[in-house]
Amino acid sequence: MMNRLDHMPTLKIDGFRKIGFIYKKKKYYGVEGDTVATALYANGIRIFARSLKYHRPRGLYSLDGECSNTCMEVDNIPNVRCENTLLKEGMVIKEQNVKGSAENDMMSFIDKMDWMMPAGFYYNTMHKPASIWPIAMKQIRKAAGLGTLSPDFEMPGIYDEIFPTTDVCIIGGGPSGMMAAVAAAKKGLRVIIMEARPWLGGFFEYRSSQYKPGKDKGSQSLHDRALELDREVNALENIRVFTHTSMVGAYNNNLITGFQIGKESDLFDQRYIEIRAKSVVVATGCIERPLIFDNNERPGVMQIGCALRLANTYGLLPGQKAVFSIGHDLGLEAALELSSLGLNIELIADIREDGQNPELLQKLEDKNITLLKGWVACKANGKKRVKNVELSSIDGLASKTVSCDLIVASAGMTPVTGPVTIAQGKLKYDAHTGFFLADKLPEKIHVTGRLLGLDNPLSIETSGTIAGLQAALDCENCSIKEIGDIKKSLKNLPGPTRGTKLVTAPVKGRKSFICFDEDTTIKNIKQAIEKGFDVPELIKRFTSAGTGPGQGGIPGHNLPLYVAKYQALPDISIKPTTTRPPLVPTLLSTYAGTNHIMLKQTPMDKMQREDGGIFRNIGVWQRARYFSNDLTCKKEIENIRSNVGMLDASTLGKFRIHGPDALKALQRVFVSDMSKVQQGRMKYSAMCNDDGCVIDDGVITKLGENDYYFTTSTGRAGQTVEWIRYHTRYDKWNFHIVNLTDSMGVINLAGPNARKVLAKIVDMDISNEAFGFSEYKEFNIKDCIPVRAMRLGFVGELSYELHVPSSYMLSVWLMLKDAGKEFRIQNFGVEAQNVLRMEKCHIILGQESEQRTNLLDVGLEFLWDRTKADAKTIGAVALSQAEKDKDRFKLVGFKMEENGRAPHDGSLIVDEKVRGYVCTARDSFSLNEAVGMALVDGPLSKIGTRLEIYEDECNGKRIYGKVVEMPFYDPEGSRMKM
Amino acid sequence: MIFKSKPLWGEKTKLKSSYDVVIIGGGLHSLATAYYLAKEHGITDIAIIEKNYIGFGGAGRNTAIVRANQRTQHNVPLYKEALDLWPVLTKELDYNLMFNNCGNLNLMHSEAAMKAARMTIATAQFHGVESHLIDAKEAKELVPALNISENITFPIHGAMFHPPGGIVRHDAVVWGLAKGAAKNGVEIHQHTEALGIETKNNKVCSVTTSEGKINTRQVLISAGGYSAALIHDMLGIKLPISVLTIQAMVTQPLKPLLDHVVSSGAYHCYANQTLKGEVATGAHMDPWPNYTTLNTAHYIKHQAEALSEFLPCLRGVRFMRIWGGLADMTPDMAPIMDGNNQVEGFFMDCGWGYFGFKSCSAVGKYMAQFMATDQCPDIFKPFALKRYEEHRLMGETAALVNYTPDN
Amino acid sequence: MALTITCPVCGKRNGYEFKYGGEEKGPRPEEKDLNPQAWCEYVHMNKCVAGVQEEWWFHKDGCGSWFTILRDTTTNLEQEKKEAKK
Amino acid sequence: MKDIKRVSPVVLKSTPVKTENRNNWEIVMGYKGEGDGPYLIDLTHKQRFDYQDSNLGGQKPFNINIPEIPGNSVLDKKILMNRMNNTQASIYNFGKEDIAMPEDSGFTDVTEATLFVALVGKNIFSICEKLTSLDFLNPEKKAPFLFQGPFSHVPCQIVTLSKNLENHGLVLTCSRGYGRDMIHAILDAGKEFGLKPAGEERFNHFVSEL
Repeated sequence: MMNRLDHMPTLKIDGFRKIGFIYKKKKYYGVEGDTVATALYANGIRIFARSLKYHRPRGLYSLDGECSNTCMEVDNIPNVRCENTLLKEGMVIKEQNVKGSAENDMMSFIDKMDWMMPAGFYYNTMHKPASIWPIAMKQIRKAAGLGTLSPDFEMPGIYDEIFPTTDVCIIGGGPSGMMAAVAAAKKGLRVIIMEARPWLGGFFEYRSSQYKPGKDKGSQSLHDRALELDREVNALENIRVFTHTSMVGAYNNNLITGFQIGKESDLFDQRYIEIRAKSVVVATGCIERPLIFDNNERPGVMQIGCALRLANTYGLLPGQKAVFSIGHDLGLEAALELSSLGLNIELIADIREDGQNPELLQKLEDKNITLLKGWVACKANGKKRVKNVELSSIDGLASKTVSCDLIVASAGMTPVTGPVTIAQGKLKYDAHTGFFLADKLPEKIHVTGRLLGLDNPLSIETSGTIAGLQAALDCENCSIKEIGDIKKSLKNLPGPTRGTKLVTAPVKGRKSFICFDEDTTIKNIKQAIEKGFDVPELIKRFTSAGTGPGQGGIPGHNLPLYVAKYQALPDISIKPTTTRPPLVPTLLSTYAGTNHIMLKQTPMDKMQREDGGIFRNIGVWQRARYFSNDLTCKKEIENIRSNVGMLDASTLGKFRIHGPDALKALQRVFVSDMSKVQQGRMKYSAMCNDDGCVIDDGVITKLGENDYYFTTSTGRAGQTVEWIRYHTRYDKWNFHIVNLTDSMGVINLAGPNARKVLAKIVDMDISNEAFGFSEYKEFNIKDCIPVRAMRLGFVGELSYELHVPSSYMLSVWLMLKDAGKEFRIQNFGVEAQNVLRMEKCHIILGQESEQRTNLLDVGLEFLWDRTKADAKTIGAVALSQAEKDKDRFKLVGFKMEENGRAPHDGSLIVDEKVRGYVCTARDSFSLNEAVGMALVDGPLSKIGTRLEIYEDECNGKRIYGKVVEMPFYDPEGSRMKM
Repeated sequence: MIFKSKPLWGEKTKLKSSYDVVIIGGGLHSLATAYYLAKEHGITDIAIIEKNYIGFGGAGRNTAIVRANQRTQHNVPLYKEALDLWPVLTKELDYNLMFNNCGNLNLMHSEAAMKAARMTIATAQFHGVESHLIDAKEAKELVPALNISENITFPIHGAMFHPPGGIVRHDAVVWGLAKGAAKNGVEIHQHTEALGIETKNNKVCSVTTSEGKINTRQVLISAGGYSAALIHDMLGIKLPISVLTIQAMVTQPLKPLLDHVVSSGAYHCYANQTLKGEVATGAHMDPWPNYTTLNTAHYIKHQAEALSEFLPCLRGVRFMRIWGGLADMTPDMAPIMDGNNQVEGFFMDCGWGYFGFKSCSAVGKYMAQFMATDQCPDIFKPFALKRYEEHRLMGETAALVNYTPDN
Repeated sequence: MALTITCPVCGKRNGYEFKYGGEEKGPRPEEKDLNPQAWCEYVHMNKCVAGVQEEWWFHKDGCGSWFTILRDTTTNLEQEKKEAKK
Repeated sequence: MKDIKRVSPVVLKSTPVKTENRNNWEIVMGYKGEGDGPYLIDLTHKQRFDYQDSNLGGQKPFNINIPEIPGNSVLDKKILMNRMNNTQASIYNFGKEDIAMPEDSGFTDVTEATLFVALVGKNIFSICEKLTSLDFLNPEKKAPFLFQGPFSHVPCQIVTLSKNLENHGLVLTCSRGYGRDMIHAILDAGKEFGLKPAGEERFNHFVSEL
């Protein structure tokens, strides 16, 4: 047993199980159940970090992670809140943002320079002369930031995610949360509890005070009551408990997010949890409102809960000699408990003049503990840790100094309303409790327990039951009457207790910190207000208060109270500052979760990889772009022009459209007259958007009466059904679309030897006469594999596009390779196709077009049929309006002058202005010269026009091309028709 | 004390019954326009009407990124001038706008994107703006945290590197311009809501506000994301705008890690490190119109997934705060600046989407010239509303945008 | 925020399963003599309502239907429809 | 035919112990060490049809009434019929023998278009919870029922066949191209529950018990 208190039932440590860890390169030991910070505390460490701006020493303050006082580097992960991070064997702990050590930080002199750094001082300094700023900025960057992250850091661990649905989600596993869960679960509902600590019990769990949970129940300790409720919750199968789970986000329609820290037995280190609930109960209880006085964050100053839980949960006496400066009965209770555990209580200063629980007063008297009512701590002294405290009466008239090594300081309670505000609930200042309480709640969200201002244990529990039943009512599983009955019983119990209003001790506030993380003092707030920043939200921006790693945890409640007090504003104008998610800083790795990358493979994926294909992700697909490291694809291209090759075109969109109104739908979306589509033939056409801009092109054939098959580009396949249905949504037409994209693999077998290869594996006559250009055939390979074949000429050679059922694709691929062996058939990839089709001036949308390019601009006006006005073809109106505009971009073909090389894709066409740009240009192996296509201003599109080409990095040196007729290769098209 | 405690943008005054110019919206474009009207054109009888407080909207919620590497020749000169104005304004306003001229690195994830980048780079270079195409290795030298391996959703092929860009402290610009405008006599009326614009014979004659009616012959609506709704409600003019919520977030502060602004179209994400050391990142817009400025669970997760892939070391840091602002998007990702067109004396400056911050200084300057002279400056002419019915979209984006049904 | 959309076929679902399809503007106008202003009004112009608007959605990850809903653009919450539109 | 063979996009690393050849498919009936569930079973070789008609309610393909309400399914004679929307139904044939697709032009054979797998056994809904927010355990949904929605970010049709504690089971289809990544995602999610690949026999047995 290490030197810990060991007799309390509330302990969560196992003093016999030592856990070793490294701190500042030395080995230390904590015990099982310790957090990193409690283990360090047990080893005598009191300064955990230095503050961001002034490098002030910082110690244990809250134990619940509201501030970054205990942010350290743990296992190379920066900014870890050690106070609620469980200690694990072998952890390596380092200090952050210090020069030297946290104990002896050479930067601590800055603390004395605060007079130079009033609120917003950056804005008024370091810019005169201008040359100073870049130098100053470098220094600011170095000084700013807490932890260090290496650019090659690899985050270890397993991060998981789940997306449960539930009826009721309860945030907070304290007494009211558990009561709510039990009430809702007993109504047969599915319930989830999220609790930030590793165990249920909340505000009861660590306290040994006695209490009677009901008329018919005997007295028991709050701790025992917590255990009893825990058992009740766990006995109900329809309650799902997530402990060690912080709630971080709340969104419309009761979507709640959080993350859970994995236990030893879990497969995950952390997991992201996204809950969809019908109803939500917020039972987050309170944290403490920091008491503001000079050096109120000196190591040795801590909150009540921190001091009490150090002892009761972790078996650590927080100090030797303590002074309490508090404003809530919990402070008195804690003083009694800690005193009985051996802490010397020098004195208790209570902000309140009256209103204390008489029982507690009696006990203090019995124990001879001095209580000064109406007194408060004003200044903690001691350079690195507390040596003594100056106290004064609230009016500042009387004062005294008491030596001590611990100041337990707390202005009172403050409800954890973050979940309410981020769920779009509205808060209102309540003068009785001094709290911001929920005023307007979104639908199906309830607050309970201490969020109602309640303090009495039985009231808290009863309110929990009510909230559980209200949630059940949201799910239509409870009667209003039943809720009414319990509400009546709550009325007979103690209501909200009066809270303290005091924000700061009667001091000037130069070293009174309202925000620890950003080192913002009371004085800074005054400075901001005087500059005209009169609303808390603006003050936050100007002084940075509440924008540090702990966000509003420390200043959230005090800032608006202080601003109102300083401006002498009435209560009604006290408005809380905005709370934003995540309510607890959350690792990116946790949010990212499993992050499965979902991409599609074609049926030939594996074979092409085995053949050396170099793949690219294109939209949702992976495609082979090259088949060698020669990115000009010379061999692939030459092989197609002279021999035969295979391209995987499976990613093309493929659709069947059928039904009595199928033709009408096609007429609506395609610019051509689709009534001319025939069986056995392919028709090429395009789709435009309402601006007349081309969005897709493909081929269509007729399969039978009211039955068509068409292809789309790879990128549009996913939107085709949506598009056609959108543009016919008012028409009540009777047609049906089936997306067959994935059901067929597509091979483009191309090159002068294509027919010879194909003939070897099919039984029918595929001579040019029997199966001509632009024709469509259905046949079986080896009497077995049904194939849809089209003779198209995208690459400008004899080619067959074979649509083969995906499961058979491997077989067909192997047959073609086998059949092509004697010709040395080769694969070709997307880039080779790109060059081949460019030589033919066949456009690729997105390459020879941009968002604003219409059908006419790219020279596809021949596709547009103007005689079908009744069809209301998408884009037709815009095309007829725009065709008079001669200044529009036009697609032209060009060759380079003097046999020059091809310009980069994306080069500009210029004179004194930009007049267009190069879409695709290559040094053509087929033509032995550089050719390309460009979009240019209309007046430049005439054949013979000289194009002045401006490339990136050309240093002003232009190269020149000339507009020529398109296409460049085989203008008669004889090769693809052979 | 070296710092006098005087309200930065003047003492509160009572709204008068008449001004030469009324500007609706207390954001950056309004403040800049007022500043230049007063400073360069001697028009000082100006009321800025702001429903909340200055900088409440986009001015306080933006990326803080500045750059001049847009796609078209209409846009580049405007943004270039805006970029050049930051040091000038710092001096003029005697307010440190904290221009961190760290350069922008726009990642490219495919051959097609590299080609598109070349065009943008050539356009920049043609207009005298520095911008270069670099390969993945060079990008990694600039940003060692980049993951240039192949096994991510969008492997990095290279980047467009734009050294003159960077980040500017956005709040400082708001307060600095407010200070400058107020010093020149402009009145800033916060917590005052504009309720209507009255016209007579198709000429502006007055503006009704929650604090009373103002007679005026010129009114500018530059109210960021709220502009389109105000313009429709007050004057019945419909605009080709979709108002979306755009989100951003910051991590806990770190020692220097990212020395440049990094952005990626494919991941739809940017990341840069603020002077405070936080990694600021964002860019997602839920593609349906709304005025909520709410953040989403969907997005913070998506953002973490994206950063996990291309800046994987960031898996070890924590998100600290997420927020949303409004982006008024047009179909061609370019703004609408128009005046004396639909109604005489009515000016609009809207449709800025998420580019409003980086342009504010230059737009303020030319909008002031427009209003002072009643002559549309040449640089604004391509941005008139009429371009949509003339089928002349701007070409600022190559791909179709997907928040309209047109996708 | 978690937008939910009530699909007439699949019921209330996560909003990200859907795609927004614009403000409800009525059927395509007659095209004869449609002038550029009228065309532009139909194709591009929006009211940008800050409040409840009727709008189109497509259930892209689900049943593939287009339908309209009423939604408050200031809260992203759906409103009950008084009468089924389509 | 010897050189003609149909392949599924599902590639599982387990070792088959029993296979059957049907229609050029080599179907794994059982794997080594299948464990005691949950199981992932490849059914890609089983027939799927798309049926669209503006008057779906009046039709009775395979002598089975198409469910009236979208989202409802019916399993009859090893044929699962799922109502997708007002005009569309999907039909899965769980039988070993192929059935003839009706002549009606409203039918399309979509067997090749999708990946088709079953998840059977304990904890399968806990696996699903890691991949989708769809609420399979909603007490209002009575099996069999159809979800059309995202699963591991990909649009899927998922039919829950049984929610009985002893006999959990569902089938899932998505675009065939996602085969590799979908299987990876499911197996990864199932790791903590001991999800293992199993042969068709497990599924046939499961269906026969329904």
